[in-house]
Amino acid sequence: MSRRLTWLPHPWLSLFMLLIWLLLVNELSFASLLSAALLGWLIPLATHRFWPDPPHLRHPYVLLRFVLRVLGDIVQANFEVARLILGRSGNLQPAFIEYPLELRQDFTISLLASTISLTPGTVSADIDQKRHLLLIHAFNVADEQALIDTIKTRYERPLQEVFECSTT
Amino acid sequence: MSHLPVLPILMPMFAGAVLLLLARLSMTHKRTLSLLASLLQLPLAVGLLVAAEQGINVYALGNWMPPFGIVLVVDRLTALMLLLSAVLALPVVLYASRGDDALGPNFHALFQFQLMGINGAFLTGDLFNLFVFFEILLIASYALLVHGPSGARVRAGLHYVLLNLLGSALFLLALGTLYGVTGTLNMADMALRIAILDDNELYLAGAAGMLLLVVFALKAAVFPLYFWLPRAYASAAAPVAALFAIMTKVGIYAIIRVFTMLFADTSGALAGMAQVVLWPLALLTLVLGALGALAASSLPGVVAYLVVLSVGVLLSGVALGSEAALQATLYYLLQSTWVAAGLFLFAGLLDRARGPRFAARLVAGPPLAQRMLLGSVFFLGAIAVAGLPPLSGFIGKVLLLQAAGTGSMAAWLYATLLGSSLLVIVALSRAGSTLFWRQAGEEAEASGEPLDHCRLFACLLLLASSALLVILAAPVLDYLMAAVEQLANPIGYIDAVLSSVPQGGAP
Amino acid sequence: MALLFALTLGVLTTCGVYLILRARTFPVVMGLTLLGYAVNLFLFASGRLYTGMPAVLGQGSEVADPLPQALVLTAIVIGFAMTAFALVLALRALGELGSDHVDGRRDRG
Amino acid sequence: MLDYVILLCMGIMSVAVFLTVLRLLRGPDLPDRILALDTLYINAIALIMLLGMFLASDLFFEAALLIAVMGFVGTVAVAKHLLRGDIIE
Amino acid sequence: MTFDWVELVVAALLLLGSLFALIGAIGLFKLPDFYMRLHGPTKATTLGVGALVVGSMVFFSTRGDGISLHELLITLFLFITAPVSAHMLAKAAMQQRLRRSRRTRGQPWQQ
Amino acid sequence: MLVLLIVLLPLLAVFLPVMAEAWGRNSCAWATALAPALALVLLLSQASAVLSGEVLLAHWAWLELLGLHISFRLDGLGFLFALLILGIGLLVILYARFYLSPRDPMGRFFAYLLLFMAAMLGVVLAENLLLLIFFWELTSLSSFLLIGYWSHSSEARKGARMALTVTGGGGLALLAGVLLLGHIVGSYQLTDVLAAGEQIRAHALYPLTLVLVLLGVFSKSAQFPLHFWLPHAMAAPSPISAYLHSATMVKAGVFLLARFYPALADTQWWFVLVSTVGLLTLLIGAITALYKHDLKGLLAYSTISHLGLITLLFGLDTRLAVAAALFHLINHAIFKASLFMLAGIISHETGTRDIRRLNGLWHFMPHTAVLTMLAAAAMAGLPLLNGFLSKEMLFVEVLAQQQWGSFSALLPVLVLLGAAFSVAYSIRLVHAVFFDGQAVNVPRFPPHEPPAGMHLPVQLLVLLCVLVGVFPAFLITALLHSAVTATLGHAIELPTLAIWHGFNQPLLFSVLAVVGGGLIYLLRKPQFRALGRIPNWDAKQVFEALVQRSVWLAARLLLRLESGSLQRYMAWLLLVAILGAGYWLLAMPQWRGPLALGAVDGATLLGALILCVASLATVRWHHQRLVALIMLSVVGLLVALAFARFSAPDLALTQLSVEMVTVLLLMLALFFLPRYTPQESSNLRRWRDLVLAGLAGLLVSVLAFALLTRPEDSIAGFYIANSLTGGGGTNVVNVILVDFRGFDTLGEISVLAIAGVGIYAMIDGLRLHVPTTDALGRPWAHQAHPLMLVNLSRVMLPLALMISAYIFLRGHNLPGGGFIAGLITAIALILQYVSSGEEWTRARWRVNYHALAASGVLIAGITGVASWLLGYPFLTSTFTHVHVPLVGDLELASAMLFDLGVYLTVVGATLLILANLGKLSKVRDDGEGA
Ligand code: NA
Ligand code: NA
Repeated sequence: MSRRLTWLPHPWLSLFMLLIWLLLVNELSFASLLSAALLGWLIPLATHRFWPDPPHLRHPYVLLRFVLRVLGDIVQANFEVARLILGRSGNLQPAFIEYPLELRQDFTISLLASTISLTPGTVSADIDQKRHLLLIHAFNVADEQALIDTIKTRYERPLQEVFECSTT
Repeated sequence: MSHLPVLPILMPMFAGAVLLLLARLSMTHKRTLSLLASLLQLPLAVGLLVAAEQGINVYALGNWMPPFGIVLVVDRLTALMLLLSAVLALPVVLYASRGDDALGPNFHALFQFQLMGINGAFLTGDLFNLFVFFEILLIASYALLVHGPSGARVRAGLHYVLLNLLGSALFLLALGTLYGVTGTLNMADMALRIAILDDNELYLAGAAGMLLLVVFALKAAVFPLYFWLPRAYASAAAPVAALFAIMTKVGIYAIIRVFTMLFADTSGALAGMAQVVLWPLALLTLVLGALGALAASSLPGVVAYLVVLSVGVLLSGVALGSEAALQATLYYLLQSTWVAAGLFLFAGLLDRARGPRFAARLVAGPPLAQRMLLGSVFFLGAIAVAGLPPLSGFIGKVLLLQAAGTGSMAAWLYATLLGSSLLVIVALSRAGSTLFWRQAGEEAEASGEPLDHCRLFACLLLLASSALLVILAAPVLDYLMAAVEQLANPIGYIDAVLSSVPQGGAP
Repeated sequence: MALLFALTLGVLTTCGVYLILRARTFPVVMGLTLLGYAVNLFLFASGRLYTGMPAVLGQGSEVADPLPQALVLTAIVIGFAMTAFALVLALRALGELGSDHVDGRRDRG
Repeated sequence: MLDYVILLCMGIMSVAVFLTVLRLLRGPDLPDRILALDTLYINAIALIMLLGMFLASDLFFEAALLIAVMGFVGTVAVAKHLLRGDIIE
Repeated sequence: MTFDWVELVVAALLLLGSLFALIGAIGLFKLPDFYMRLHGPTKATTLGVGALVVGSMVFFSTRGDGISLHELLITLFLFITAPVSAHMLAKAAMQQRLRRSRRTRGQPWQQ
Repeated sequence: MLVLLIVLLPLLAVFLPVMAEAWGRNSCAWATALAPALALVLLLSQASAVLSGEVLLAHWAWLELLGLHISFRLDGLGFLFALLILGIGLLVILYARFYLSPRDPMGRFFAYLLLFMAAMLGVVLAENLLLLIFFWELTSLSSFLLIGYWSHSSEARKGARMALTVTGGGGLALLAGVLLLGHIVGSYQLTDVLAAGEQIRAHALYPLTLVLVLLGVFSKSAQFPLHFWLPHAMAAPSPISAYLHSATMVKAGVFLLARFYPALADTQWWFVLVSTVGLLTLLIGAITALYKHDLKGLLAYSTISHLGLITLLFGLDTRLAVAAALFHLINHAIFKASLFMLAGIISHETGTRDIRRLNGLWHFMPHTAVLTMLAAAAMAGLPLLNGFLSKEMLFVEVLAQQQWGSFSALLPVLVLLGAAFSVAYSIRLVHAVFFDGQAVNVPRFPPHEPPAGMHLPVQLLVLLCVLVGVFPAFLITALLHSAVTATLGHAIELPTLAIWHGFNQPLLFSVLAVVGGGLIYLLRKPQFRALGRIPNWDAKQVFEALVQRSVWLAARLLLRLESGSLQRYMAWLLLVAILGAGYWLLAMPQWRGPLALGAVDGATLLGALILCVASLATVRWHHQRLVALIMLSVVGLLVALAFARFSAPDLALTQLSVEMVTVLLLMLALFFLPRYTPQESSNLRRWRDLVLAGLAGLLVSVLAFALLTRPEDSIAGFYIANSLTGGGGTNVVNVILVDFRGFDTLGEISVLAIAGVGIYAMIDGLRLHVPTTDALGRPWAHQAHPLMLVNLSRVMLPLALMISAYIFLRGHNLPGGGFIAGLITAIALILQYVSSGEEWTRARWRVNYHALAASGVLIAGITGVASWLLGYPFLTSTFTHVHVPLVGDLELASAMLFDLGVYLTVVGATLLILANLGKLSKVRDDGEGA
């Protein structure tokens, strides 16, 4: 656990906060930028002790691409689930699926689980860190392995690339 | 300008906050600070008393003029009540500082906040602000009531707290109605506006007035709303119970203040609405207080019922309504508060002297090391509280009976007041002879603490007030008459409040 | 609207009061919370009801009565403090008296 | 035109709220009710935003934001309570 | 007539959002077991509120008081929190050993 | 001044004996005697003036309003009584010096005695009636202490309490009577009252006044049926019996008869009441006395009888009867005091007071025997002794009275019977004790004569009996004359007091009495046997039983009222509120005001419905607490929405945050509390509650409806107009909170801080059982901190803080402010506690919440005080606009600082409450931290 006390403990977080502030005040002026910078610096400083091992953002660009992909998936799958919900529920094939995790860092695992939950049709129901398993409840799944593969390629690998050193 | 009026609120507030801020301070330092803050209340109260002689002192907080801002108003009655609390507080802190304050954390901070609430309730001229100060004094009293470990305390505290929470809800209902009808919160302004309401609105205000009366009556502990009090007071730690002696008086003060101003003669059909209701209830309270004192099984229990009784006496005076009756009420209020507090402290003293096995229960106890001394102090307190000569209770009682005149109300008052006095004499002589004359068998070993002279001194300070009130009766009664005349003439108060002008330029 | 508001307050009050009259601390505290909602809404309504005119200057020509709002805000916070106290006191009673009965009565058996 | 659309949307949301409340009342289990409550929070956000647009007022944004925060905290706390009893360990 | 065009977009977004919220509620109401009901709101409302948020952004940004993006924060918040809520609820359900639809394959975990 | 001194001297000297006790018993007695001796000298120095009919007044105005003044009068009546009080008092002091055993604390005894003496003097010398009451009650109190002097004895304690109850109660009646007198006359000065006799007797309140005064008189003078306390007061040491219960205190009652004679007497009421009670007392006392086996009991009943005699004489309501009464009063004081002292000597020397164990003491105590015989003879009314003279006068008056109509002849016969019994018990006193066999039963054998100091006062008194009996005219006439004059208010011709008036009817009666008494005594054995069969009910036991019964009844009544049931207390409170407010609402001509009801839109209707349904659901499921809690949060959410709907965004924000904190709190508590509420209330109670709740709901509905349909006319306009110019903010609600009514807010954050402190104090040391399974009996999940929750809630912290800062900073101008910001901060931190645990969070967030809350209050307070520096009242706000280059206009308002105080308090107090409550589960049942 690194407990550096630097003047800028989490630069990415600070940037993030700066953006948030600008969103909050809903205006872009020198004054708001100044206060955004101030708070973006102060708040991470004040809360850095709550981040014992911050995630290291390695490839911001990959992250951006990942986010856009997830957003697209959300929209697309939403319609699909909507159709399922409105249709006859007797034909649905729900399932609990154990997904083998390759990720090892807590934060990244959480991100993956979130992503899975955000994309329609799947919910991360539980995480087993010892066995490196993620329990997923799928709304309607015919082929479990296909789902696992999709998640692996579309979400887990990119996340690994962004935040963790590739273990392979 | 003089900031005197706001100090009785600010001083305990700052003291309380500093006591919290410096929580790691040694107990000695905390005690010193608390004692100092309480001591300072005295010159402050005297100063305000002197100032009140010059006229009504209005302090507009934030320099916002009434009816828009909150005002503190010091008339003679308020100054008197402040003195009442200041004189009460000092001995109680002194007593508590001898060990009772260490039974739980933050006693002194809570105590100071409690004073803040009490003084604020006396000072404020704004109805919602009165609510706020009621809440301050209540929350502090909740905490103080359960100060120190005891199952009985918690049980009584639960009742006290939950009932008062319901009471607070009723207060807000009343406030909402009054604001909805009159569109103001300043009491002086509200009085003017109530006077010009149409029938429908007037009766709405009447409903709100009744709710207020119920809330104040709950604080004042009137039948059938006093049931929580005996257990609560009897189980509280001695200094807490002593401080609580003033709590019922806050309710009575509020009744006097609100109903002599908002629902005065100018309020048409509402004039005298409280008095009609209070009269039978006050008499019932009086009688039940006396019966309770007779039936109680411990000294704090007896004193707690005597507090109930005093409420009955005071409210019967309020219900009589005449200037003489109010004067008698105020005199009785002073003495009954201090004496009851003194007796609560005494009960604590005795509790310690007799040890945990016997405590202050009314059973034969172990031989007391200082039996004569303790017995004499009790005797004094008993005389004072039973209204026997030569102490102040007697004067208060006679004043009230005289004020009752000779009508049917007088007949009721004579019968109940004197009959209750007899019951009290029986109760106190029973208590006294059991506590100081009877002794448990040889096997009863003395397990009590030696007498603490500082505690005794605190207790005597309060009881001595009864004698002082007799010696100074003439000037005190003069002052009270002036205070009552001020009350009887709400226009003077209203004028003083509404004609206040901003300080300096525009803020 | 006046009638609807008044009736709703009535129901809210009735429910709160009924719970206040229960024998266990938890329902009583819930009842006080419900009653608190009713009372706060009532106090709020003493400034009458306005639609779409918050008491913020520069947003419209007319604004709602801000005073009851300020009072309710104070009342909400005080109510919270009181509820919290009552609740912890109930816990203390549970600890010292071994029961969550409002009278500290021990459960049979 | 937009006003009517907003009103229509509010109507749709009302139906959603109604269904959610039915689930809330029906349960049958605690997680169902909590889920319904969570959904109610989300629906409330939607309604508040619609109201803001209907009144063309920006003053409702904070309320919506806060509902999002509070809904989350509430749901998590109740779920934790079900899981462990003790929400602060 | 750009204004009308904007109104049209806003209207479409609002309707989309509301309908998805409704669908979520329908799912919540009619699906047979808890785990399946869990999918309804946590999915549909993300898009539901998401669409509303975008609608609102467009709505306020075209009012002349400058661009309004702060509604985005609501969606951001929901995206961060909704998976956690669902996760916690799922765990709670598993701890409570809620009944699940007979068609469900696989097993929930012991808590 | 001098009269005042007479009263004041013993009073001031009260502490002398206590202080002198250290120097030995003699010094103590001397110190005690000093003040009465001085007072006696002062009194005698005025003798010539008083005896010549002068009335000395001393007046200091005190409480004009009350009518209470320090006002004394010394006239013949007062002089007579003061003389008795001081004279016999000095003898008693001498006697007591030798009577008290070394074990008895003498200083205390004499102190009480002096106190009593002063009180007695006050009673007889008071000119102001309220002052008289003052001293009257003081005699009751001091006699309580004296009777209970031997407090180890149960007899003494009970006797003291009974005496206090009866005489104190009588004092209260007297007080009422005096107040009525004062009301009738308009003054409490005796001079005025006595002069207003006609007015008083003509007043409608006269009968009531008389009865009340007489109650005081009869209780103090032990008249039937209030006589029962006196025999039990005999538990007191003998000097006290001699002093209080024969010479002085019991005479206070008859003193009042004399004092009020001109004001109250001379009516049929007076005659019937006073003479009947007197006669009954005379008879009952005399007859009972004979059968008492206790020496002092016999004397006590004899005293009752003689007091009855005096009362009877006052009741006969003739001037000569009054003279006779006063004369007998003097005589009785002298012989009865000596007899009590003798009784004390006998019991002191023999160790018993039981007449049946005392026999043949003549051989051992001849001196005592002679004294006793003389005093008893005086009591029996034998010639050459003082008792004879006054009894003769009694017979004269009794035979002369005609007011009883055809029953008038009965009176002399009854009085004769009483006189005969008086003779009989006097004989018994002498014969049974000093003769009648050998002294074989006495506990202390052989008995001796007492020390001379104990005999001396008796000798002096007995000598007086003889002297008065032989030379009445020389010794007593002047004194009696002045006393009678003072009593009646005018001088009368007294009959010559002489030993021999020739053979007449009264003499015949005297002879008959002596003969009859002898016969009664001779025939005593069968009487005793007959009496032995009658169950002997002891007044003390009856009184005790009465008190016990009253206590029991009071306790039962109170137990019914104060049942200790909160549900009933709550119901009372609600009922009173509903009745009170309902009364005025029902009186309203019209609930509905002039305004239109206003249209209802669908969403609002749905909201209202859900609000109602959710609150009903809370009630419906209140037995399943968690379900109810969920329903409650629905209500909270809808309330927040209602605020938003009706233009109160600040309230909506506050409500949302507070509701969340409340739910967290309830859940924290629910962990320890039972998860289900048992079904306890009976159907009846549920219905009662439902009715009460329904009525309460109706009340609120009607109030709200009445308000909402009426136009508003409020001070709100001022705030809206001045918010920006005066308070520097556009969010009027916030400006009210931090500026216009900032004082409320200061109070409110104080409440929050106090609540935090109080809760902390309650949690401190609390041990609770920690449940190990959930409501369904299943073990808890093993994972305490789910990974996702931990990681994502960390993201929430800075985000929430950001929002918090935003809400805080904009609050003055837009919805928000310190409160809401504080709550958001607190909730964000609590989320850390929830997700990662208490220890984890505490390790990263070392803040003393006490100090945080306190500093908030301090900052807000200091901000307020700062305005003093500028000469403005507390909390006067100020704001200014600063132009910062590039940034633009910046508003700096003191209100912001105040709001910061609010923010800190809210954060501090909320966390103080929640975090500490969270910690509670760490304290295991056995007291070990987990
Ligand atoms: Na004998
Ligand atoms: Na915990």
